[in-house]
Amino acid sequence: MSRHYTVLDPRLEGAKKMLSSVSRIIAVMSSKGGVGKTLFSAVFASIASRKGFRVGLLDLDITNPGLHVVLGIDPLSIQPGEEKGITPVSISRLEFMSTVFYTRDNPSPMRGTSVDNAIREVLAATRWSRLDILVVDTAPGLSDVAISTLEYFPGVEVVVVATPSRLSINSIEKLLKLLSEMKYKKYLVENMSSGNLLVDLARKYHTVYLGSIDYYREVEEYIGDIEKLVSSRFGRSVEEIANKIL
Amino acid sequence: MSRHYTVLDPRLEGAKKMLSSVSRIIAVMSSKGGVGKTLFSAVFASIASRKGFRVGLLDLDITNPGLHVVLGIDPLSIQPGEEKGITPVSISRLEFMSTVFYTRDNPSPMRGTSVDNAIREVLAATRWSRLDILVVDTAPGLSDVAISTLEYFPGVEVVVVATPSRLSINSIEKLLKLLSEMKYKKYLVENMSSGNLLVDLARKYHTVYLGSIDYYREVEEYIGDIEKLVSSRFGRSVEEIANKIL
Amino acid sequence: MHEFALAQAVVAEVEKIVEKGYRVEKLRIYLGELQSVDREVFEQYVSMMLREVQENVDVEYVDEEAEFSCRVCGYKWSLSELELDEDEREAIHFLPEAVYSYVKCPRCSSRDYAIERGRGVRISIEYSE
Amino acid sequence: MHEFALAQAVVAEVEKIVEKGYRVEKLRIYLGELQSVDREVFEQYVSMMLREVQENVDVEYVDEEAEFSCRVCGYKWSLSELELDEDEREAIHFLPEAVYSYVKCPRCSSRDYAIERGRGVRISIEYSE
Ligand SMILES: Nc1ncnc2c1ncn2[C@@H]1O[C@H](COP(=O)(O)OP(=O)(O)O)[C@@H](O)[C@H]1O
Ligand SMILES: Nc1ncnc2c1ncn2[C@@H]1O[C@H](COP(=O)(O)OP(=O)(O)O)[C@@H](O)[C@H]1O
Ligand SMILES: [Mg+2]
Ligand SMILES: [Mg+2]
Ligand SMILES: [Mg+2]
Ligand SMILES: [Mg+2]
Ligand code: NI
Ligand code: NI
Ligand SMILES: [Zn+2]
Ligand SMILES: [Zn+2]
Repeated sequence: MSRHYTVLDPRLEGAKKMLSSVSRIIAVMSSKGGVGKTLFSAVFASIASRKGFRVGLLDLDITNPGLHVVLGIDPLSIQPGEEKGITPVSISRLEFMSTVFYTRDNPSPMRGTSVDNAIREVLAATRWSRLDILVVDTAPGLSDVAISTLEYFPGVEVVVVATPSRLSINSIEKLLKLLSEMKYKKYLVENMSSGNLLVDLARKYHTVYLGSIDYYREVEEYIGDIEKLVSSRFGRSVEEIANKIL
Repeated sequence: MSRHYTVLDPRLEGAKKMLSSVSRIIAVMSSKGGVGKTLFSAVFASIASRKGFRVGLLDLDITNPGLHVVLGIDPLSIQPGEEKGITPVSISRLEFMSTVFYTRDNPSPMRGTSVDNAIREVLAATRWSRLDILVVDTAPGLSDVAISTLEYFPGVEVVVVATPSRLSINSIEKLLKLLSEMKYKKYLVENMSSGNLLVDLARKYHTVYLGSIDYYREVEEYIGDIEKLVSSRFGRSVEEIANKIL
Repeated sequence: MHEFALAQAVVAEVEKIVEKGYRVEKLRIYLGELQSVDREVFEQYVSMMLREVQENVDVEYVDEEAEFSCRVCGYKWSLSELELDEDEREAIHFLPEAVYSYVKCPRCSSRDYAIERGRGVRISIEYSE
Repeated sequence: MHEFALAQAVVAEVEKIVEKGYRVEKLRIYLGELQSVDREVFEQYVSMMLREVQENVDVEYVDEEAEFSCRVCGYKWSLSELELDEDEREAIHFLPEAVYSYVKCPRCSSRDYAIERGRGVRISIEYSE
């Protein structure tokens, strides 16, 4: 009889339990910042819920959360519930969770270890209902948020958002390389573009090209009003894209 | 006689030695991604060098470096030198340093601890000439790059770049709060904007408002050609801003 | 209670080991002071869920004091040195990293500090074949 | 040689302590295998610069083997298990973290691993009043 000893962080097993009620996980990623990840995540999730899917939306851009701004939520006036875990906030037919409910929209400077800890905590503690889809918004760069997202969500599919600018392409190409070597199911959305300029880039990395979204100046006034965003021209473009993967 | 024992990472002292040849350090920061930090850093540094200042340019967006793209440098065909340390690459009257010379434009996924290690290594190893100004480009978010930048550069001044979008403002406000409590000298540049919409935001956080840069569609074709960028409308806007702090 | 989720995570780890055919001899649960879980409630959930996984697990609870250390000035401090209001404590209960939004180094005011010990729930397990 | 910069950093730490009025009794320099500094050159720079700061510092060099551990599958490995070409070695010499651009876990191909030991240059100092 041999005896073993092991020290464990129980949260990753906890996360698996919690995520077992979710059928499909879609992470919206991009190593480049400001390409529209947050806007796309919020509108994509809302559109999916309007189509009858049960949808969750999770903000993992821990040091720079933005989904609550797009959704028009004041994190001081609303809080998640508690029922065998933390229960997400219900907003506009979505289950929404963000660490901003705890940082209360204060600055939240955290080194990577703490970012990763925060992600593990949220995944282990959040009790989603039975969901068809969980949409996860992430942070730019290829650091803790991106790495943990690709590791902790079983079977995650990745929607890469990119603009056709050279700076974005140079950056996105590295993310696509990484995703290829890890065999993730991946899609490309071209944003703030008036053409289909990234079709070849997608093909090069065996990525399903989902389409292109124009730059729409009216988007800015609708930030904070998700209903208006969904029914805007931006929303209609996202819907065409959503139809291809839902 | 009492005896003491200490374990040390010598690189922060090394960094101080190396940076002692630099008169002024300007970090270009923004918790929001895609607001123009990289483009501004490159063009601002080039303009300063054209005005006769001796200027260095350092890319600290370790997992998503972009300055080499703006400068049109192929990191495979050019490498820093070695002379009592690593000597930056000379390009277009600038001394330029980036970790991309070592990652060779491959994906460089790194958790925060490694990002911080890379920053310490670069600062301790890079031997700048006698410089009037070192311009430092940083990563979005409030994680390792931002935190280390604010700690490791003695007397650093911060140029915050922001767009007037609500998502950017919500984010930037937190950075400005942090900078205020830490008493950094700080400036605000409004980018991709046709007005002066962030004057009040700057005032609220005792930040010197430096001006606004329009969205110029031609910028995209000039990426990779720093001379053209400098003499473009974008460059002329940056020059007006530069004149206020140089 | 969100303690349920934390208990569930702990028991899930035990379950993983039991499912591989081992017998868990000892489960040590370290409760970090920073998160301040409701110990009584937590213990109840753990023993309730543990029963479904394996009979007679020897569980030991260990309270772990929180310790912070500043990366800028080196100062070390404990939770008792901080004045947190009710709302802040509650936020930190749910997300210990929320501490970075409310607490600065008591000596140099930096927010760049490490939570060295006593953050949240962690465990060690002894098991045999 | 970029070894000069690394030596300069080490001696700067010694200098800081000497300037505070202490006497440095022992300087231990750990040389991480991953960065593979040119030991001979490095030693020369250190002793040359050290002389300006304090006479007769007892310096000991300790080679530290590199060890990696995978955060996904737990596998641990050493440098000898890797096949790096000349260019990659040189890049890693200048920036040990460049390893993340060239090396994956030999067992599960993950790039999420820690450099547990033997990264670069670190030191310990014993000093007295
Ligand atoms: N198709 C679009 N048309 C107009 N504005 C857009 C569009 N996509 C994104 N934006 C705007 O661009 C900025 C960056 O978008 P965001 O979703 O915050 O990007 P990320 O999350 O990738 O950093 C925001 O101000 C957003 O409102
Ligand atoms: N004033 C401007 N006019 C037009 N395009 C701009 C302007 N400023 C930035 N851009 C473009 O916006 C994108 C984001 O800029 P970038 O410098 O990469 O931002 P960051 O470094 O903050 O992520 C790039 O494609 C860049 O070329
Ligand atoms: Mg975002
Ligand atoms: Mg940038
Ligand atoms: Mg409560
Ligand atoms: Mg060489
Ligand atoms: Ni609770
Ligand atoms: Ni060398
Ligand atoms: Zn301190
Ligand atoms: Zn592995």
